[in-house]
Amino acid sequence: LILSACTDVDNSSAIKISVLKYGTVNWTLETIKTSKLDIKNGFELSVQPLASTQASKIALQANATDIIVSDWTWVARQRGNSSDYVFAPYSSSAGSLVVPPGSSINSIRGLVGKKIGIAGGPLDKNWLLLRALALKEGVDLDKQVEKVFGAPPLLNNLILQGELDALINFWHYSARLKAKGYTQLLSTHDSIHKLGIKATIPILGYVFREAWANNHPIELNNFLTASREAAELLCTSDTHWNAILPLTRTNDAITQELLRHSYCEGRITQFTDGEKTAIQKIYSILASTGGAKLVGNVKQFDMQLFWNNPR
Amino acid sequence: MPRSSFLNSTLSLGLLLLIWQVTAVLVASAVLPTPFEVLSNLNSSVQSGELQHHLGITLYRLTISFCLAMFLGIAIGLILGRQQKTNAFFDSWLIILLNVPALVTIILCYIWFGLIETAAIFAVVINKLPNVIVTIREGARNLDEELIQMAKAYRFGRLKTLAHVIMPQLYPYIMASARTGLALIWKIVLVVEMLGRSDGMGYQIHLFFQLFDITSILAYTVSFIVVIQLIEMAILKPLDKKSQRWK
Amino acid sequence: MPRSSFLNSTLSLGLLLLIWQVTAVLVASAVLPTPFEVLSNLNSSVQSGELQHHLGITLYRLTISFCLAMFLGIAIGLILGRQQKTNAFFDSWLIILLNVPALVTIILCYIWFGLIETAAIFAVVINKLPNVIVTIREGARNLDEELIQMAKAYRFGRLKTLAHVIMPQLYPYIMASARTGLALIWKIVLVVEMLGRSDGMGYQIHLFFQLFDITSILAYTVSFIVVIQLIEMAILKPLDKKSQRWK
Amino acid sequence: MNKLSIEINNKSFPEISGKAAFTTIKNLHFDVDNNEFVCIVGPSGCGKTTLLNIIAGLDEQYAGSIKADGTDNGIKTSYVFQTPRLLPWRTVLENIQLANENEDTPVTKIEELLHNLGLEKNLNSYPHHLSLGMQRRVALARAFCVQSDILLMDEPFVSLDQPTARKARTLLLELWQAKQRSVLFVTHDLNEAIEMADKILFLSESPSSVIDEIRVNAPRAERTPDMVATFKGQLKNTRQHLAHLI
Amino acid sequence: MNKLSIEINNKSFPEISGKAAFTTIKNLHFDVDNNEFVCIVGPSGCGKTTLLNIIAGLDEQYAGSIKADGTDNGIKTSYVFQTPRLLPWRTVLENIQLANENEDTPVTKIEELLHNLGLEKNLNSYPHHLSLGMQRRVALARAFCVQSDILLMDEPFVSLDQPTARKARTLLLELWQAKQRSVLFVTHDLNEAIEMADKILFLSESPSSVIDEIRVNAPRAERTPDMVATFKGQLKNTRQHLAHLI
Ligand SMILES: Nc1ncnc2c1ncn2[C@@H]1O[C@H](COP(=O)(O)OP(=O)(O)OP(=O)(O)O)[C@@H](O)[C@H]1O
Ligand SMILES: Nc1ncnc2c1ncn2[C@@H]1O[C@H](COP(=O)(O)OP(=O)(O)OP(=O)(O)O)[C@@H](O)[C@H]1O
Ligand SMILES: [Mg+2]
Ligand SMILES: [Mg+2]
Repeated sequence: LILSACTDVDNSSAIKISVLKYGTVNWTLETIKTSKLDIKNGFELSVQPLASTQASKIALQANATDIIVSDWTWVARQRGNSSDYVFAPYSSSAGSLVVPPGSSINSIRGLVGKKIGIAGGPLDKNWLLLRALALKEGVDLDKQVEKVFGAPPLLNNLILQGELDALINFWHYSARLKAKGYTQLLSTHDSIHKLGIKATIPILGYVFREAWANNHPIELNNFLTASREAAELLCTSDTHWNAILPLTRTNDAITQELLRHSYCEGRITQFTDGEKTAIQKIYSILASTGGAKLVGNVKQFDMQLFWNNPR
Repeated sequence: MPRSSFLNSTLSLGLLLLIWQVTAVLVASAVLPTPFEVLSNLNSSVQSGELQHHLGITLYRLTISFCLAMFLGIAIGLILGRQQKTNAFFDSWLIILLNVPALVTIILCYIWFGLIETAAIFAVVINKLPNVIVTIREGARNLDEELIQMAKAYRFGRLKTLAHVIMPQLYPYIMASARTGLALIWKIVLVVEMLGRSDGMGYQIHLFFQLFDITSILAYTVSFIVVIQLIEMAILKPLDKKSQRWK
Repeated sequence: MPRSSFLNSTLSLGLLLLIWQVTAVLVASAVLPTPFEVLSNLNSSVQSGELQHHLGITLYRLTISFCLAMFLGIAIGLILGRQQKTNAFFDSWLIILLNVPALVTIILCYIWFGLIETAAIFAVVINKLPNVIVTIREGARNLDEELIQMAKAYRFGRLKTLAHVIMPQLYPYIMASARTGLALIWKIVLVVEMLGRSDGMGYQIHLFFQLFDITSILAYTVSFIVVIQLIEMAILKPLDKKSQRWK
Repeated sequence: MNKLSIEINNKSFPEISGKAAFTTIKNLHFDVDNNEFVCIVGPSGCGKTTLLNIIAGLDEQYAGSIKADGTDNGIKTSYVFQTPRLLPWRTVLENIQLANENEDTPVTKIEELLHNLGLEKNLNSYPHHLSLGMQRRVALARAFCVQSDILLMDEPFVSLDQPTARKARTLLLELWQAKQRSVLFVTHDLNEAIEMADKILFLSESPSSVIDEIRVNAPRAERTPDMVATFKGQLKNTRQHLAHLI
Repeated sequence: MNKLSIEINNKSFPEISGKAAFTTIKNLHFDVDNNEFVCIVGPSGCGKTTLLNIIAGLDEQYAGSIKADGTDNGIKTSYVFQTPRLLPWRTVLENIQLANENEDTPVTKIEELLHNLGLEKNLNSYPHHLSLGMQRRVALARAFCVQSDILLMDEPFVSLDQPTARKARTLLLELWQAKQRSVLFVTHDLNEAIEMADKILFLSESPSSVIDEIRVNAPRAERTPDMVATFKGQLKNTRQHLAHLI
């Protein structure tokens, strides 16, 4: 009986996903739930809200969930540690470098000698790409600016207090600053383009175990479809957008609008080999700037990490 | 004439609120809300029932892990404090256990047991336990040998010696680790809940932190402190009084 | 015949390593590396000089805040333990201070002072201080009145009474809070460095955590534990021995 | 219990920082007959307390043996220590009851005993609220209540005023006669020893051993102060080597 | 210092859980003349220790006044407590030196004193490694070293063997004669009191007050055991109300 109960669970069409409670992914997931997109697509979504991105990574490691949201650098490195994680693109929303209104900084050179806040630490993609770009201009940002690493919300608040000259932060934090009149000097995609890679690549994606995916290919694909549909709804239907407004946790209409705009802009419209090779190139740039710390023992980017239906 | 204890604590809390209010007004920043803002936030969290839910769950975890950690800690601390050889052997284990970052133990617990309640509670116990052991061990090392001899001469037996001779002497150490322990467990529960639970104060507070909603964080903190004050007044203070009546 | 203490600790650590190794092999997961992997990681971190840099900075912060917290904590704890009225007044402040989440104090410190060294150290002190106070207060409440009367009758004066009559009695409490204190400060320094410093063990460990690199985390942990073991062997144990020689 | 034979070949305290190893007792042998009342007299610091501790089984670091009836099974002792050693967090009554739990001495008996010792008003006092003499009387009551094979008493009647001490002595003798057991009674007061003892042991300076053993054969009713003084006088004249102890 | 006048109208211990408020001393008045040696005798628990504590300034919760030379400025006391009260973490020598720091008594003097009390081998011992009688002697030495206006002694010579106690008594008298000061000496031993005192105060049961004051006028050299016995006999006959204390 117990055995049958177990197999029951395994064969069911339930998908467990662990995400940040107030993360943007949860907007999508909420919409899937409220619009019953999961049932319509033949699976059942169960969302486990968590309080930090680290928590979701632990959940995946602990086999306590099927899907989490993360970026491909992390997946690449974990595959190096013989974890069979796979990545399915979800969003291309990326962080950016913002400066206070009226700031004298208007180029990368202008950053020299200034105090820059960097969310996500020294291995943050945005920061590494910015460094790579600056190196091309002959500036070694790592040595020539005063770096302040810290927690994203804390840094946001510090720049508001005027303690920082510029800030690299995740996109939804930047959006809140932009709503207050802060200028975006450079987004991650700008950096990528300036580095000579002409593709808009996904940044975040759904991450899951390959073994699990191979056992549940239909549910997974249905889920990915539902996710796209939900994003579509949020961007086209105000009713649906208004329904998830509480999750944005802001009452400021401008911020809300900015958030929606960035969210919609970040939808993945296509993911072809072009984007994949672009990611591969970017990875090698990151690897050369971030060094062994970032990539661990994964010297070669593993193209197998992208979800590509059952293999 | 001693001022009544009620008046005393009202005065003391009043002064604290005043300092807070004045600082908040002077700073005038979203980062330090006034007491009033915090209280009204608290009120609305209570109205929505959200706070009770998360507070209840955290208290549940706190109670279980506190009891476990204190019980085991007193037992182990007593053994290590009384038996030099055992202590010499396990001393370095204790130091390691004390100094493994909470992060490491929490992650390992979650990964081994899964993201379940047991893992969370176990992680808290593991983090609190060595502190209790170390404190009680100091106490056990400083027991009054004369009274223990007396107990031996009059054949008190193990249990009676423990209850009537050793425990009353350990009392201040137990109180110290109970008081600091509640606070420590509370701090660890916050991390434990942040890293792998979908409810509890730690989960909520961390969410608020991501939104930089200090007012809500403080409201939740206040509610917890009220609970601790109640525990202090209803359990610890009377215990203190009872245990000091012979002085 | 007591086994030599060196043999003893070798045996004890050996056993621990063995348990670790066996578990790691059984679990066979990236989350629990074998001791060997951790040591070779440790070795390469030392080679690159990175570990020394971060360890040094963290130890610097730890030392300053430890000394500050212990000094203030002993002074305040003694006052509160001896003067019932002062204690009655500040008791609730203490409970509040004990139970404000580390997150809150750390954020407030950073916001007020900026992301600077002082803020970090201040935040650590604020978090450790109430624990020291509570422990010492228990000790101060349980001083031997007979000896204090003796000191009074022979006009020892404040300083001499403190040094020769009170401190030796507080000794076990001071040791308990020093031992648990090093561990607690270390835990808090990790959070403090994680939230707003660009160097130190906490910063590094958090970085590793983002990459889920448990091996490096453990390597750093091991290096810290080695330092604590050295402190224990070079300072605390000899102190213990000296303070116990009259028994 | 019948005979108790005590043979301590060597008792020394190990070397400690600042003090060399110290031999307290060396070749100390004596027997205690069934129900005998033995007083021990010796200079301060010679090892009397150490001896009682060994007999009570509190100190096992010695060379020698304590044999009751020829075997060295545990002897049931009750012990009046040199200091009161009451549990400060227990009342007078509780302190006595705790030591008595195995025997279930009825409360009325304890109360009667405390009454005889002049403590009737302090049944529920905590030791810290009593004077030292009162605490000592509680410790006496505790030892008197417990059934034991042998009663060890380390200067039990110091710090008591004369009338109370007299009463306590009478009480002890009554108790001893009612429920026979051996008594080992350490005292510095030779008068007291002559008044109470069947046999008086004189110890030397440490490393201590028995230097003399004196029997007192007069029935206890006849041991008036005058008789005691005479006995002491005789002792002084006949036993020169004891002069310094008298 | 000249005259010390002690007037304690009331000393009571407040009510504590389980015990009602308790009046220990009531209307206790007496004077201590300059350099007078006063012995205090009273039943156990009557309040002698409490009285000494009040005089030493350790207890300020009483109604009344302690006046030295008519003013109530602090009196410099040295105090032999009823228990040794040595700092366990300091050696014998350190314990004495700590109490003496203000006066800078030379070490040789302390050593001589300890030698006289038979402690020459234990200068660097810790109190826990001494017998109780030895600890009491250290406490005596401590009090003897300190220069003070008045010496308070609470049953200082119990737990000492007769020869040591005799030596200590002689030492105390010598010291007192060499450096005159007042002495308040609590004892249960009337012989000792008669041997030492200028004046003996008899206290009643608590609430205690002075029930009698006896002067002993014979020069100390003439106070042989016989003389003491005779004096005691006279006392018994002439002062019926003291009979129970003798
Ligand atoms: N802290 C206290 N609280 C309550 N009662 C006390 C306290 N200290 C002493 N007493 C009471 O006061 C009385 C006198 O005590 P004190 O110690 O002065 O007696 P004493 O004359 O020194 O007796 P002894 O000869 O036995 O030493 C006793 O009856 C005792 O019970
Ligand atoms: N723990 C110890 N460590 C070292 N020496 C000790 C210890 N306990 C006692 N001694 C020594 O042993 C000797 C005997 O001590 P003990 O207490 O038995 O004497 P005692 O005959 O009871 O004297 P008193 O009449 O003064 O009580 C003393 O010289 C003392 O210094
Ligand atoms: Mg003794
Ligand atoms: Mg007394």
